[in-house]
Amino acid sequence: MTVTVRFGVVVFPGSNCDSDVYHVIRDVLGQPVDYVWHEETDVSKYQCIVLPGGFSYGDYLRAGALARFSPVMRGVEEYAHDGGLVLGICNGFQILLESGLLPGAMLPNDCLEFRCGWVNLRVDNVDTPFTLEYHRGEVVRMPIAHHEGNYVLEKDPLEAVKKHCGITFTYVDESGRPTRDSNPNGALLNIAGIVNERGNVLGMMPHPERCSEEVLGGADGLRVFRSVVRYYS
Amino acid sequence: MRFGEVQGVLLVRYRGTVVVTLKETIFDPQGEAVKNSLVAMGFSSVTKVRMGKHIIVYLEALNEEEAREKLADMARRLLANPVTETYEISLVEVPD
Amino acid sequence: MRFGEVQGVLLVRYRGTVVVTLKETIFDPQGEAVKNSLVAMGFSSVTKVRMGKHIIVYLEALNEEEAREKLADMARRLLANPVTETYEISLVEVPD
Amino acid sequence: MTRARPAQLVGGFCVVSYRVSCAMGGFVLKTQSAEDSRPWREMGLKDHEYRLIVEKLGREPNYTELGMFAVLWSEHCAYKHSKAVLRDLPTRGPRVLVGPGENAGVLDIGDGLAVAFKMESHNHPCAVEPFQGAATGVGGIVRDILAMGARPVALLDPLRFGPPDDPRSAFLFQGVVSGISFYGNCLGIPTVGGEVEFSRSYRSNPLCNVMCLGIMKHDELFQGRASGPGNLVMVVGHSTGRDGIHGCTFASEELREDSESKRPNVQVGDPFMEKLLIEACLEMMRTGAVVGVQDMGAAGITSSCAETAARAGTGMEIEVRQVPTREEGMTPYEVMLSESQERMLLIVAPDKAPVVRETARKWGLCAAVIGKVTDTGDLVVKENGVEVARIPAKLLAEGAPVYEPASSEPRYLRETSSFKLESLPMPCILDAVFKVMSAPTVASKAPVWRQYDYMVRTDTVAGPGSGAAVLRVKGTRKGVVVSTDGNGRITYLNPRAGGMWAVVESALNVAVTGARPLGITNCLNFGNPEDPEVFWQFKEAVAGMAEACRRLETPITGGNVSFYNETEGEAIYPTPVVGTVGLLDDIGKRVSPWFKREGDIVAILGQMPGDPSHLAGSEYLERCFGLVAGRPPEPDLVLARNLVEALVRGAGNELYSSATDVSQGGILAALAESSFGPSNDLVSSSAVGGAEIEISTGEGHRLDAVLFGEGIAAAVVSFPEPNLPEVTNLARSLGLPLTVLGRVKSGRIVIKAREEAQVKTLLDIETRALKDAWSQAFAPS
Ligand SMILES: Nc1ncnc2c1ncn2[C@@H]1O[C@H](COP(=O)(O)OP(=O)(O)O)[C@@H](O)[C@H]1O
Ligand SMILES: [Mg+2]
Repeated sequence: MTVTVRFGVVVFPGSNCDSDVYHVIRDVLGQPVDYVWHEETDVSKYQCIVLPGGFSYGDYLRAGALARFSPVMRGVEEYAHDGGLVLGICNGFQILLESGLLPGAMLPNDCLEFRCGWVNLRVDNVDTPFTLEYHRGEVVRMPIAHHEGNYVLEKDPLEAVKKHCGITFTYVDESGRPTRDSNPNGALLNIAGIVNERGNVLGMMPHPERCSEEVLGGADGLRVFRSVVRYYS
Repeated sequence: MRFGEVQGVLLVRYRGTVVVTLKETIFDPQGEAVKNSLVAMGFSSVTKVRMGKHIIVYLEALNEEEAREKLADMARRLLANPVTETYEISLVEVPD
Repeated sequence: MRFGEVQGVLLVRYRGTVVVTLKETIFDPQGEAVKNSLVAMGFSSVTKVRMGKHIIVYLEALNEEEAREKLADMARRLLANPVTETYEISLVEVPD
Repeated sequence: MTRARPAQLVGGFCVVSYRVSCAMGGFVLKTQSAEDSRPWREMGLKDHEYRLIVEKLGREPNYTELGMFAVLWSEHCAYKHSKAVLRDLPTRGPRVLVGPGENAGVLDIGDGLAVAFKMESHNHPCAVEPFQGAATGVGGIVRDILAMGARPVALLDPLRFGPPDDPRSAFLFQGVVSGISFYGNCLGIPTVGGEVEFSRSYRSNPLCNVMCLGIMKHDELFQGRASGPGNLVMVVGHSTGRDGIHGCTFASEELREDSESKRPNVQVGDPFMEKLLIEACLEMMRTGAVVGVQDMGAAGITSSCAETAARAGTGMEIEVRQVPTREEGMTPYEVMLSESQERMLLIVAPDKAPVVRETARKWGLCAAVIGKVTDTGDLVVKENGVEVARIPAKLLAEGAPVYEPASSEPRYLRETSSFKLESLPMPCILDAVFKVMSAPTVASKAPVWRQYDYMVRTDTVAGPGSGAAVLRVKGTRKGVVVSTDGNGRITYLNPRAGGMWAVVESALNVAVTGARPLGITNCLNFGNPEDPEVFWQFKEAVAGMAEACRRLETPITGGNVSFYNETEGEAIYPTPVVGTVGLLDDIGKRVSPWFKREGDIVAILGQMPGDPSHLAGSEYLERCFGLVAGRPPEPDLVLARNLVEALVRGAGNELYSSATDVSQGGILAALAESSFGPSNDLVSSSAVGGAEIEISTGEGHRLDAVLFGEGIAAAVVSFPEPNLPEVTNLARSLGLPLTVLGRVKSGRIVIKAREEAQVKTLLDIETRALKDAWSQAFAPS
């Protein structure tokens, strides 16, 4: 199956994982990919839009709060409403929350410090276009690097998220249990990534692009991108 | 009082303050850490600390009402996150 | 009004507020970025934004004077960075 | 204040109670009043320096000019006390594309690629405001690398603080680390290495050195030259504020105490702006519009203009009213001396200004033409067309006097050197092992570096916590390897040896990965050079460094000197820090420090410790006996060089399973850390290794010196048994001792001692227990 999936990687002022995602899609996955400048408003020609990590607008005020008002987000919102695939990684996840494309908000990590390192994740929903290549309940390893990953959501919307299997990645220990110790930031229910009800918008704090090549210590993340390709096959 | 002038209309300068605080129901790890530090420093009578933002916005408007409306709009749309935060605004006219 | 009791002495509960702001002359990149975003969002009459902290401290003290002193002490020693920031404190007695 | 401390004046001045009659700063000082008030003194210039200025200028400088001289002739910018000594350092080599004199050194790494790198200190700002001091320190060195045309790809941060249990030191430590985390993370430049060491001597004077490394193609190289009269001078990035101008704020009134609040001496870092500046400048430089680039660091516009003009032998005319300012009513003096952060100076062909402006606009930055390059050789400053300053650029940038201060051997050395190490009692080994491994200086620094994004850019193949950092170069098989090292305690006890060890240790750190060390940068942190004992330390350390560099063939391509790290006459330990850059031809053959397979042979390649002198200045001595004493030996440089060779060649032939150098904590710490495995998991997991080894003490040797001795050039290596003959041959061919100690064993560290025919178990512990002690030494209280 040689399918071509065109990815767009949004570049906000202050994005800094844009070139990392671009590298994985082009050089590792072998798919076409463009940078999408934050002033563009039409992203409809892409089959998947990635909002990369970094510090858009310095993450001043709140992480993702200022980026959400950049012109490209109007296009991304429209695109998502039309069913387009949107993957928000780290800062991209924070922007999705701020823009309301995903429910909830981020608070500073409960340790009150930036945290960078590897964590264990359990893949809870393998029916999304981003997780087709994982097994349900599988424990994978990915790096995180953030200061505001302490996910919060009020009770009612949380019930709704649970109901549509929105929790996609959970911080767990090596045996797959979401313990207090395996939670690096205090996130509610150890939530590391969620998907919207329709399944086309995924936000995750871990960085799949940082673990898409063995030389970097693991390749569990590549399957996120491969899943998207498979989805279109 | 200083006036700006836009299209022949006199504008007044205001100094608005938007105080953004976490909703009472949301746990505030930063406030908790500050409280613990204060207690450790000997301020044992501190029972709780909540951290918020104090945002000062200088703006021009036709009158106080308009300034207040604008400020509320900024707070709603950008300065506070409705999921976790609430805000209060206040306003003073500023002399030159 | 609620009273705590320490060694037979009645204590009053206060809600103190410490507003910490950057000294006027210290550059505030955050405020600058927020201002630019507000202008880009259409709030073109915003001329300047300064970000500060709004810290609410619940504490018990014998009386207002003591509470105020303690609060000032906390601000000086921990809550504000004297090199770059200034602070203002205020206080209200809180009912139960 | 016990002593005038010019370093405090760098980049700004003390309050001058001094009447200024106009807001322009362009007036000439009347000789009489000038002599009376001697404003240059408050600005940090000596009387004879002022006279030199008058002589060279052929007239009295006006106030603005005096300010410009004072900053550029400060120790920080002019290297008045160090220049003569630094000349001894070897700066040339086949790999050196750019040596000292430019914003950063550049090394050829083949395939048309080059690495730009440099280290700089931000010690004094960190002592005042650790968070912003460290943040702006990162910002400054990144702009140096950017100025060479390279994309900054890695940061390292050698740090020194007072004891972590001292509240002031803990505050500084926390502030500096979070400042680096805040700034570096936001920039998207991984912080891949560094050091943190603790000693009482740094209590009031913490050290914050930052090294940055960038990668570029050869033809992307830029230099800080203002060539081509008629070319435009542009400033890009932040507007200019009053930041960093300590005193001398102009107002038509006497300055009073309450003016203090008007003079922000703390520069605030804006990493978001710096990130945009990096992207915008790289884009501008690739368009061909840019002729020369210079970062703006200390002394802002004045130094960047003077330096670029001086290097090119040109002059420059600046109109201060064209400089975008963020505050109203700034005087020429303030504009010229402001140290506002996140600004770059560009020299642009006259018709290319629109290209630069357009790129700046795209990135949301302002770019302004502030003047032009001339052929007069003078740096001319105008305000609204009226000349307010005119100084020959070369005089400003290169004309400062060079001093050769008095030096004398410090008195303390007599006492420390004569200490009898042989007289030490032998402590309980188990106790000593735990004490040394949980010493702040030896303990895991994961609590620091997990606050740094060390993976962004996805090139970090080995990050912090693994000795040297290994970065892949995308599109090639190559790896760039980098490490920073320095040992203040050793340098204090034997400055010449300390200078040598910094070079040797750094080279070994790089070599254990299999990379060949190519070149180094340094940061020389010392006390007051006007104190003869301090200057002696400085001279000795540099001499040692120079000799080691020559032997190891690692030229110095640039660096930084930080003097006046002292408070009330108490100087820091003399602390030369070295950053070495090395090259791995095949990243697939890199060697990591961790034991891989049970049963592998564990051996010491290089010198075996054991002589009491190896304990001089050791962590063990300080931790277990509270002693900083002895006379550390100079390294055997020939042996060190052969050891580098053995490590590089052995790795190339894929002989080793693991390799790590022996430094603080001796072979015990090296064995333990090889056993612990990586600490990159945020959740504690993964099994740990271990080793079972047997040591024998030679004649006159002490057991504790074997385990904890530091003054040796050695590496702990492990390899599969079948490789033993080849490793042995390699060592023999290079004249290197090879001592087989034992084997890798999973989960336990067992140390046995052989004395005569008897074998005694000295230590038998679970690796996990020791790792816990080592990793939790900094656990939040
Ligand atoms: N310790 C040193 N060893 C070698 N070169 C040095 C040393 N200190 C400074 N230099 C060189 O002297 C020049 C001036 O240094 P510096 O003022 O730190 O540069 P910059 O102006 O870019 O900040 C640089 O080229 C630097 O590399
Ligand atoms: Mg420079």
